[in-house]
Amino acid sequence: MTAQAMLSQLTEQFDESIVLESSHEELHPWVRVHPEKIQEFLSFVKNHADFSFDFLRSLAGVDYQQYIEINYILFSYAHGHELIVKTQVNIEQPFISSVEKIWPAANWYEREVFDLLGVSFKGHSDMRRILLPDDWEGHPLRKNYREKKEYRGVSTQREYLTGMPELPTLSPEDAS
Amino acid sequence: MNHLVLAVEAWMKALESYTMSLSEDSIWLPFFGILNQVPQEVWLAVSMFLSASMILGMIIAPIAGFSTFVERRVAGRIQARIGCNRVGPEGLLQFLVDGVKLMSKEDHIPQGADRFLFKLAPYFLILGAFMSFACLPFGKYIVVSNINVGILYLLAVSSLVVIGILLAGWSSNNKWSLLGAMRSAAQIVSYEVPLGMSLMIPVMLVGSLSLAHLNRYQAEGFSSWLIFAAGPFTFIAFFVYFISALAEVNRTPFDLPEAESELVSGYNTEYSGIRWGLFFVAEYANMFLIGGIATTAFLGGWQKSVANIPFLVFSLFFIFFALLKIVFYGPAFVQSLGRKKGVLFALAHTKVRSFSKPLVLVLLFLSVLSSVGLHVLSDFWLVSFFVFISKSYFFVFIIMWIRWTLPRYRVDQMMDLCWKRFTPLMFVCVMGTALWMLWSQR
Amino acid sequence: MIKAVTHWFYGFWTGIKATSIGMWTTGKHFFRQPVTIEYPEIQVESMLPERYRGILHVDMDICISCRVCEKACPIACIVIDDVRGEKSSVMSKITGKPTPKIKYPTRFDIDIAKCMYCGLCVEPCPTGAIYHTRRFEGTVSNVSELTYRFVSQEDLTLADQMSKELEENERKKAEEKKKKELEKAKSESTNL
Amino acid sequence: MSSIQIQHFDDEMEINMGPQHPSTHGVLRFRTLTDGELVRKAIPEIGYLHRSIEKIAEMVEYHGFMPYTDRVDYVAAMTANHGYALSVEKLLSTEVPKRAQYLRMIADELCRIASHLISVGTFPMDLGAVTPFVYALREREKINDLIESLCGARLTYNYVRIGGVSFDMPDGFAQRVSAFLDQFEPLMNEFDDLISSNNIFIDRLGGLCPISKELAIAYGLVGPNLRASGMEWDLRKHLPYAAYDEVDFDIPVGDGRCGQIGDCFDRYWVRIAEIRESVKILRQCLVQIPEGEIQAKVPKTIKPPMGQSYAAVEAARGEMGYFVISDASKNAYRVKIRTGSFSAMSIIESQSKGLMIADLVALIASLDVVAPEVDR
Repeated sequence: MTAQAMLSQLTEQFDESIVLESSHEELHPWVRVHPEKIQEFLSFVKNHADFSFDFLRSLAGVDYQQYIEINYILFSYAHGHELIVKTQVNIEQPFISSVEKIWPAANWYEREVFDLLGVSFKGHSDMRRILLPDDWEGHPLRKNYREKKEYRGVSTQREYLTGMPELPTLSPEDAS
Repeated sequence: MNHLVLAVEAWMKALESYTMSLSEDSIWLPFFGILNQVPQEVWLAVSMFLSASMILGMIIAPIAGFSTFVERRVAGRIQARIGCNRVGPEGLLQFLVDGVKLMSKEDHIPQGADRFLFKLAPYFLILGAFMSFACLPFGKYIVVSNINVGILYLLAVSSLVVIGILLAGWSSNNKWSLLGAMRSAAQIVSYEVPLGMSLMIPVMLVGSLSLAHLNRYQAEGFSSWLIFAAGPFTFIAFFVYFISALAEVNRTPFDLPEAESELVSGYNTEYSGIRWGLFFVAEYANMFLIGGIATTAFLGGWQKSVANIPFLVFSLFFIFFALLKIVFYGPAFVQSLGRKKGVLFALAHTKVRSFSKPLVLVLLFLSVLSSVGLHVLSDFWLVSFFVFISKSYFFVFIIMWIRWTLPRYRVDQMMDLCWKRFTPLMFVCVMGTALWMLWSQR
Repeated sequence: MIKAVTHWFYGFWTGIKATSIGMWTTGKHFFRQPVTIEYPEIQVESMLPERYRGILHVDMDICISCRVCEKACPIACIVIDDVRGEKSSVMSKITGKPTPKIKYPTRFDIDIAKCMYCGLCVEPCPTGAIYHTRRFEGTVSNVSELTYRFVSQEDLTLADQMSKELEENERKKAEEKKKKELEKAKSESTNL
Repeated sequence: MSSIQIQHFDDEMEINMGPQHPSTHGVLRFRTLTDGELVRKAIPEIGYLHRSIEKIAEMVEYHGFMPYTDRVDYVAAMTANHGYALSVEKLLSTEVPKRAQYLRMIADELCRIASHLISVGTFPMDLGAVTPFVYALREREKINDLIESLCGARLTYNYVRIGGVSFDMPDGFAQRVSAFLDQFEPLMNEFDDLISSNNIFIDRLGGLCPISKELAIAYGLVGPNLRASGMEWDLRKHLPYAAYDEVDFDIPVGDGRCGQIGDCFDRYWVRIAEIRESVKILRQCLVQIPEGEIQAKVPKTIKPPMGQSYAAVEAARGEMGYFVISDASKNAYRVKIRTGSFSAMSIIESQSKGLMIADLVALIASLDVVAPEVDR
């Protein structure tokens, strides 16, 4: 089922308010969906016969400074085609409904996005940090994240070890 | 017991004659006077203590320590690596150095531990292991105390080990060791049943519990060995004995109490230093005990028989190999001493060149020759002692070989194997031997 | 009932068979030579392949201080300071042709403790000055000793001497230029 | 450490299979609530090996990020390099020369064998048999030496470059690899004898927490764990990349030979069968490798056009995908790395109810979870 046919069927299935934009020229066909309608859209896409995206490959959160974009990278074992579903979440109160009911794999993916990007998922069974310690301030994958000099009395800077003059490490300021 | 009494009487007579020969005014007279008044029972006790400590100190402790080195070399050879060969010629002194290292290490007692029980636990294991050597007949006249309830005494004493492990597990205030202790309690208690029954069969055939009688029954060469006495039943009994003895001593495939991969190290997790070393001396002493009982009860103890020759060849080959290495080690050691870097450096860096194939064949031929010679001589008490040691050490080697091959049972599978497989099988064997004895008497 | 009994005996049979196969395979190893080598006695460095990426070394006399390795290193553990000097040419190990050298390094430090031996600095180097040796034993008592400083005293004196030469040439060139302008100005004023 | 309070029953014991535990491969931690031996709940705690590789990707150039992909899965680093290179090449739409594709395949398959040897070696060690682990490592050392002569490093190769590979085959490499493969197969059968025919193993692993095909797909299990559950899916066969479509090999699928489909023994057996498949692939690659140069024309500092690309590679622990988003600058805007162990780890919590501790250890070993891939 070519990307174009899939997208066209999706756009007429859902009206303008849900499927905001889609494109199939790029490397991967993608669809942008309204944040409130994400659960309904994804359960349709998973259960519908000629889509049957039964494999949630990955759930990548990206911080575009004005908003945080969440990409659901889907794949269907039956038909062998793929689709990326995008939603944009406001950066001040990053809330979105969880898809753990649709794919249990999303349980840990969402916890990781919550941990590293600060987007909390409503309806998630066990919403807490997965990688960083619970009392860690800040979310590392945000573009404006600056690492603190020390955590609980242990310095996070390497140079204090060698007593070397401050080597020109690539700090985040001049990287972005 | 009688040869001890004879020795004590001879000693007292010699004492008296010596005091008579002393001149009147010699200063030693009062001292010897008192010595003569000492009653015979006290001398008997002293001689028994001397023979017991001589057997334990001279034979069991070195064998237990030495088998730590042998285990590491056997493991190395099985796993295509070298094993410890640095300390002394081919690493023969490794167990002494280990002992010194363990003594110099701090034996730390965890904070929440029950201090008294924590210190007491290893001694129960040592007690259980060493006491059971009292009734084992090592050679013609070499036995500590030839009691007539040998097998009963062995079974009773070997259950002391369980108390030691439970104490260790409980007192070190660590969840993992508690789990290990509970597992070992279940394991050892449940394997007492097949072990006891499998030892019942030789007792039934011979008619007496004493190990000396077991030995005398198997005196006429290897056809009279108890393993073949009642056909298939004793044969199966031997193997069931061997496997359940493995479980008694927590060796793979039953090393659940100190299962490294699950319980970190089971009951001896919190132990360190020589206190931890005691656990392992006890374990290796127990391994040698299994070999000893197996040979005495089923394979003709130290009695002379043609079938002893393969066991003799096996141990003599390794003894000659080690002797040759020591011979080559001397000059190499002196030469590396010449490098003026101290004894320890020389000890560690003396390299004895490895032997070529023909030399190993010559050694093998030599050991076959000398084992046939020993067989002819084996009425002599020292040779019978060597026959017993090499036969039981062969089983220690088999136990080590099993350890590095088989995985570990799960707790419920191990219990299932004991109660559903071994115990019914032993019922069949005991019934079988009884019928066999009835049928052969007619 | 019969099936249970046969299964019961079958259990013994599989047990014996499995243990014997296992013991047989490990038993074979008693007669095979061990494969391990005793490291401190046997010199391992000669056994390593020639592409082995060991501790870095910089050959200062053919380094043209182009700082490509400093940019290529993802962890920025190479720090170079250099000073402009008189043009000279060095033989490049890679291309075999002489390459011009205009800058002279006064400081070339590699923090071997941070280096992850990825080899990204060795690839772009035009003259093959920085390369991986086959040395891997780098134990030191203090971490700061692991910052290797490759600029030696002669390199420093060479750098000073070359920079002085450069200043003289520039002063000379500047004077000639001034003289030429004077003559040009005189010649214009004369033919005015 | 976790903020929520787990309600405790009276006779329940909370054991900490902590970061330092002999059977969690690497620094993983399980807070197991057990009633004696029976595990009531095993809560995995991860993050002890989190190096925020995805954050480093945003601060380092495209070329410079390659050595970091080794560290995502240092047990089979070659496939990690390969995945990242494929994803960036998709963005740059560069055509990798045929010889480079074959070199990448040879290195990948060697690495897959080495990684499976680690997984298949540590599995029996967790069940108590130490010797198979040493035999497996003896073979892995030979592979390490081969790859060391190819690219210079034993564990973190940094061999693949965007658009090709960094070194060509050293002379005599093909003979050495085929010589290794010839002596490897009898030793592999010997290794397998120690385990597959051993009834203690079969008793302990047969029928231990079988994972059905639907559950595996729902939890996003990939690679050998998915194939053991009966799902015939292998990226090398169904979405071929590099030159995998010119090589024929078949995909071992779990068939419940010692219990049910998808149990721990199947996961072990699938890996053993895959090692034999990789040997077959390697033999064909060594024969079919064409001549030609090994690196496509790629600018010194890569500035790919705006866009996103997701490329997946069949790593030793299943599909490893790189979702690279570029904003036409010399650093990637965002790189999301999808690994097999992360999803395999998420299934342990639901599967561990009612197991014994010894079985929990067997389950973790059968899923072949390694800490660097889980925490990244």
